Amino acid sequence: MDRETPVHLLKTKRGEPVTLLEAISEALFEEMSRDDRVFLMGEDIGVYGGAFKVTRDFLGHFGPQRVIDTPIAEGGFTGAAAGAAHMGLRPVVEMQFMDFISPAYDVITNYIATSHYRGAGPMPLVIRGPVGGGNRGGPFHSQNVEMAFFHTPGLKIVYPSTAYDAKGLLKAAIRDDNPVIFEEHKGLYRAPALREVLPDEDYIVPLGKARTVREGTDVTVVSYGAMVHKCVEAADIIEQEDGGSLEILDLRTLLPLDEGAIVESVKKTGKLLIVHEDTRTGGIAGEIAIRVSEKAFEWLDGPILRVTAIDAPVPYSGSLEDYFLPQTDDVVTAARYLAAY
Amino acid sequence: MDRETPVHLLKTKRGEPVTLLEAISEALFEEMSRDDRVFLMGEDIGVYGGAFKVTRDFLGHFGPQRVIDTPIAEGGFTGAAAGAAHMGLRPVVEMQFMDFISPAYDVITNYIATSHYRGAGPMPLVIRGPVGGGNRGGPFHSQNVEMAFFHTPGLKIVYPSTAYDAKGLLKAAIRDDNPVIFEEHKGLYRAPALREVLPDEDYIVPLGKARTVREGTDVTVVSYGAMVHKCVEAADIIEQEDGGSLEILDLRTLLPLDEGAIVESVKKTGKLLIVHEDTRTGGIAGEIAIRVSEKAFEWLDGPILRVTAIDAPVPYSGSLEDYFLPQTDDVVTAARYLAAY
Amino acid sequence: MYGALCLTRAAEERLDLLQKQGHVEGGVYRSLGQEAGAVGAAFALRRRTDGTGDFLSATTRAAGALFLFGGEVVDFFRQYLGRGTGPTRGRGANLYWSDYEKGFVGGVSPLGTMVEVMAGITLSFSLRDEDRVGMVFYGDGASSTGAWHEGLNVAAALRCPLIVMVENNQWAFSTPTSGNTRVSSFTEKGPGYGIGASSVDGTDVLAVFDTVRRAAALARSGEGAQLVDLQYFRRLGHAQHDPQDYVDPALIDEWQKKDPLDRFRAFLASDAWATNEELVAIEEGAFEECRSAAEQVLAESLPTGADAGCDVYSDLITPRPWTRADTPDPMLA
Amino acid sequence: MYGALCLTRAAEERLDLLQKQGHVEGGVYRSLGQEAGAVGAAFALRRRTDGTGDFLSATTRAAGALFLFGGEVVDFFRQYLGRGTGPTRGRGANLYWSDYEKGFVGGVSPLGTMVEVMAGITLSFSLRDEDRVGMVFYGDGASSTGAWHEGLNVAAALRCPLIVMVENNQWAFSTPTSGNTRVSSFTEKGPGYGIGASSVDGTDVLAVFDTVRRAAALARSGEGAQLVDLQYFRRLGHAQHDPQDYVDPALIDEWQKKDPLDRFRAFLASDAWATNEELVAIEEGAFEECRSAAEQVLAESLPTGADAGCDVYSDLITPRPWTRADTPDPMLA
Ligand SMILES: Cc1ncc(C[n+]2csc(CCOP(=O)(O)OP(=O)(O)O)c2C)c(N)n1
Ligand SMILES: Cc1ncc(C[n+]2csc(CCOP(=O)(O)OP(=O)(O)O)c2C)c(N)n1
Ligand SMILES: [Mg+2]
Ligand SMILES: [Mg+2]
Repeated sequence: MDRETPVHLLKTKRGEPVTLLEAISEALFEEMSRDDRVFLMGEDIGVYGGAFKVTRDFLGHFGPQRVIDTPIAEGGFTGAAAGAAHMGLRPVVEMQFMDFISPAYDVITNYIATSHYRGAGPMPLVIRGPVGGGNRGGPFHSQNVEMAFFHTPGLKIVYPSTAYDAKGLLKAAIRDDNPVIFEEHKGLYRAPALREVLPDEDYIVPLGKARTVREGTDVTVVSYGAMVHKCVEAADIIEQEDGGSLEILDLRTLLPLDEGAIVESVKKTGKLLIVHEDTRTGGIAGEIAIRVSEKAFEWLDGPILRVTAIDAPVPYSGSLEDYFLPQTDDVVTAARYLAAY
Repeated sequence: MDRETPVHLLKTKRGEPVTLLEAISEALFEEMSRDDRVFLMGEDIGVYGGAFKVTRDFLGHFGPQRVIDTPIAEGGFTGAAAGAAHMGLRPVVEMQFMDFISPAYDVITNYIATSHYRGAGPMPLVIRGPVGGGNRGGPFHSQNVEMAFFHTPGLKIVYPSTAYDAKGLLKAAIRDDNPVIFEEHKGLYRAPALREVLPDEDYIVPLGKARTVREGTDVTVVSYGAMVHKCVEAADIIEQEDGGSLEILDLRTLLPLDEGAIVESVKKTGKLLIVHEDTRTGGIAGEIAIRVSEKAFEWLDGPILRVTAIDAPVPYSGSLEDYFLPQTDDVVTAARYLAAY
Repeated sequence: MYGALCLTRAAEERLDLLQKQGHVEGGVYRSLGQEAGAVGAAFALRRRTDGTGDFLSATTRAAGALFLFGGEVVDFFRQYLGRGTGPTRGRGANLYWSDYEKGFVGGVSPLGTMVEVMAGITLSFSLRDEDRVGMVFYGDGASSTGAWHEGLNVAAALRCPLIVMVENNQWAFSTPTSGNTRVSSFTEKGPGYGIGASSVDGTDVLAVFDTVRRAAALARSGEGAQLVDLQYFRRLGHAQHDPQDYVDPALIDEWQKKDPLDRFRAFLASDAWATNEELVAIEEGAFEECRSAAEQVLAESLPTGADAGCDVYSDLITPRPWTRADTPDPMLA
Repeated sequence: MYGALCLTRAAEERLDLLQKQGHVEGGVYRSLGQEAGAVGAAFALRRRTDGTGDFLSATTRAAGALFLFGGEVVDFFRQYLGRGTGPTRGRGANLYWSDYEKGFVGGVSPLGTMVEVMAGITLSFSLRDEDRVGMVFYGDGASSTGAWHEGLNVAAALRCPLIVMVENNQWAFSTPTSGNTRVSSFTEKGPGYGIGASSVDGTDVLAVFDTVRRAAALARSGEGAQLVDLQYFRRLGHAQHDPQDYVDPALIDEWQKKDPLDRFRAFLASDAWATNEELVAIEEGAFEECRSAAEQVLAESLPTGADAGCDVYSDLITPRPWTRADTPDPMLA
């Protein structure tokens, strides 16, 4: 077994910028090196290194006891991961595409999420994988899955938007004693604009804390994942064209929701726009809206609005998918409307 | 094969009051009699007549071709029902407890809900079964499942609170060309207070329309299912003790949401309280709140509040479950708070 | 062994009584006629209390195995009676609780799940090179679930030392086995997973012991997953509310003749393994243990309501609804 | 039959070309070396266009069966190229579309689902006493899914006339069959469902035809579900992006010698079933059909964006986001 560190994981050591995908690989690699209870399960993660190559060369480094290729059985291997977690291991499960988490819906919501409550001890388990649209994957390779799990007490849900956060959040998720669903937007995986130089030392980004991407005074824009970058684009446009300023919050962790950060910002701006890539009805915007209504109603100077995908399956064809997905222009329109309200 | 109508289904004919459970049986029976494409699938629905006896004596009347006992395979038989629907049949699937819909989550969200969109024709399929807490069923026999599906475009979700509505809505659901999740609160099944005399003639209650349970001026209370009755109790208390009046809406159909009815009522009262039995975070209250914020912000004279179960699995022990579930007192407290706001 | 059979029977009969007296709000599931399956199987494994022994996931009809693994009768009653003193503090139902030192994990109602979970528990044994095997019980009907298949196939493919017991009691609620599968013996499923499978008379505790011991030896030796088909009959309804009128009473009578306790008692008596006095002492001991455990548990308190919001996470507490506090939510405007 | 083989190959090669030219945004899955499985199997069924024939659910590697059931090559390209003129109007990907008159239903990506759906389609045949059978294709890897198991078991228990084809191409993406299951031939799974099963060399179109004809006859005669194991090899990567460097090239070479088109061509030529000219004409015809179909489709338009919101329901329209309208949402305050 080759114990060398896989070359693509040496960038941070060499002070080079890494992609979000590489940041995730680094997080996995470092946690596996740090704690030999951490191991990986998933389809084609061994020899192949995973459909997106997140675990490239991990098999050679850690061996087949810690990088386990499984049958195509998301329920089976996620349930198995839960069993291993009971025994004190800390499994990290990869869904080849997060869309395929649905066969594991039963075991995740009924077994895994209720486990600690039922007195079965900690459940240190991370389920990670690629989500999101924009790459013409069609209805079954493009979904966001947060709302399938957001309603289930006992789970945590994380969705990073930058390489730094991806690494720090994934490390925090692996160290967490609760089950964490970790969504990685495949459109961000190799986005050149997201390359960044990461700290050489070990760091985590704590779960449950939103990040203020930029401060502003006119409208609070709450977002996460790939949409954060569209919000930033929109903020630039509004700044340049209207002279207005948006305050952008990146949730990073969706569950538990950083209600405090949202409420605080809304108390400052009086306006709230929520932007998510996921479909509209039943999206996370609703929960955010009612929390703000509960906690900061008196501060609201305009309706809480949202920019989201439309209520449809994710269509395959580019023209349809572009219409389906929320675009920067939509954010500009809605933010402008609110700023002027 | 005995073609007699099962005795327990003759009540309406005899002008007697029926329970919600009997109303559901009647709806199934009448639709099966009216349209021979309608048939039933589920566990123990034949000889046994279903865990709650909804289909008692159906097997004798309709025969094993139309009342099909299946293996314990919710995904398998729900998927099979979808296949039969493609071929022009109109299956009604029973989940023994709706909690056990989760193994069918994959086929429902990915296949069934997207079917019409993908050009595979109509999908006349009803998935029905008992939901809800209060009967010490523990974490896996007490869940409400609406939020597992509310986020999936392509599905409809129905949740009746009265015998009249249960019958009319189920008939409408069976005649609908879209897949419908139909939730039946097991606490209402045989509730004596809910017995009512139903019209002898065929009727439906259209999907997508809320019902004004009582008119009022101080606070709009939006609810559905078993909670409607707690809201009525609360309204009585508030009327008697404070002289205030609540306007109670029973959603009846959760998806599509009757936004128009909610917005109209809020424009009248200026206050909105949402009451649902389901757990809090990610519950339907959020979507209602943001719709109202989008459409009636200027009319709001107070925060949008909600009374819900707490964010936990449904606990087994009575003392825990009573704490877990929203109670009439909670509705009174919240409505009073809003009325005084 | 006879003690474990008697304890199972006595505990369930006591539970039945408690249920009739209105102390159990949830469902009560009996294993009448199936006790030898659970007891014989558990006897064939290494039961320890320090987290190094073999491992069990039981169903509601495998209480006997749970008791043998050290699950206590008081906890059994605490669970069914929803007591705050119980191992799940009143949150979970039935005999679904966990004790990793003693070597068992609590199940959940959705059928099949525990095969997946036990695949992982036994996977951890092989990953760590521990000399332990796991055993999971499920009824014949549960074999229809995708979870059962995925779990067993994962266990087979990854060569986990897991023994899957099929409690083939000929019924799944009101559905005969033929309504769930076209196979008559579950041994026919073994080759489809590339694993060993054997079938045994589930009313004969020694035969079960023997069969499972062999299966466990195979699993332990690296052969990976094994399947054991326990053939017997569910002599009572699915749960206390089921009068079982869909079952031919003649069949119930017939199987009553094969009562596992009677059979084993007759064997012990005839081969002079034990005197009648000794056997009666065992029976009375089991009865008394259950009686006094039930009495103790009845005196214990229900959990306090607010405990419902604890332990959803290991590090977060579910907030108390402000409507139940004395004052309105302070965070509110 | 040879025509269908050639058409499959030609269509996929054209698709490959279109993909390299940047016209296909999604994934391209090839069936190189597996064509005879799909073609031989479809030939063994009754293909009609009036909704009374047998029924098919194909995978991306069973295009040949789809074409034989009347799926048109232009629609194949329209689907992959996301054209608004295609049968799913650009919404669905791959060859996943439905035509109930011709007798096929479009699949979805989550593996195993279509066994469940086809169980119901064939159930409807028996409920209505129609003399029709159904056939569903899936790879070896898909057999690990709970959906495959639940669907097949439901079909078996309810005696649905369903033939489950296992495209046993020895790989599931980068995972060899042994990573998905401990069985080597999928016929070993038959008895576990109480159904008939047979295995056949999937590169020999006539052998496949023969085997499937027999399975179909059994299914049709009331024997219920059947399983057929097609043994062959995936000679290209999982999809166009997979260089397949985990596969021993010698194996690929070896299987290339068993190319199903070459084999059948040699058979036709040697037994003088067809002259070389006739065969070349068939090959050129297939090439030309695909070339011109691709050309036609390339000229067709993409759907308009707003069509994304149509047909989510049969009776409701997804509202246009007000941010894309020229004026703010009129419903807004
Ligand atoms: C996935 C799922 N579906 C349905 C049920 C409801 N249910 C509980 S027990 C049971 C019958 C189980 O039969 P079997 O597996 O043979 O066990 P037995 O009760 O005979 O011991 C059913 C259908 C369930 N618990 N889980
Ligand atoms: C439930 C599910 N999990 C994962 C995937 C991703 N995936 C697509 S194809 C594939 C391999 C399938 O292998 P096999 O069934 O043997 O078919 P083949 O590609 O060899 O024809 C995988 C893992 C999926 N489509 N569905
Ligand atoms: Mg059984
Ligand atoms: Mg394959």
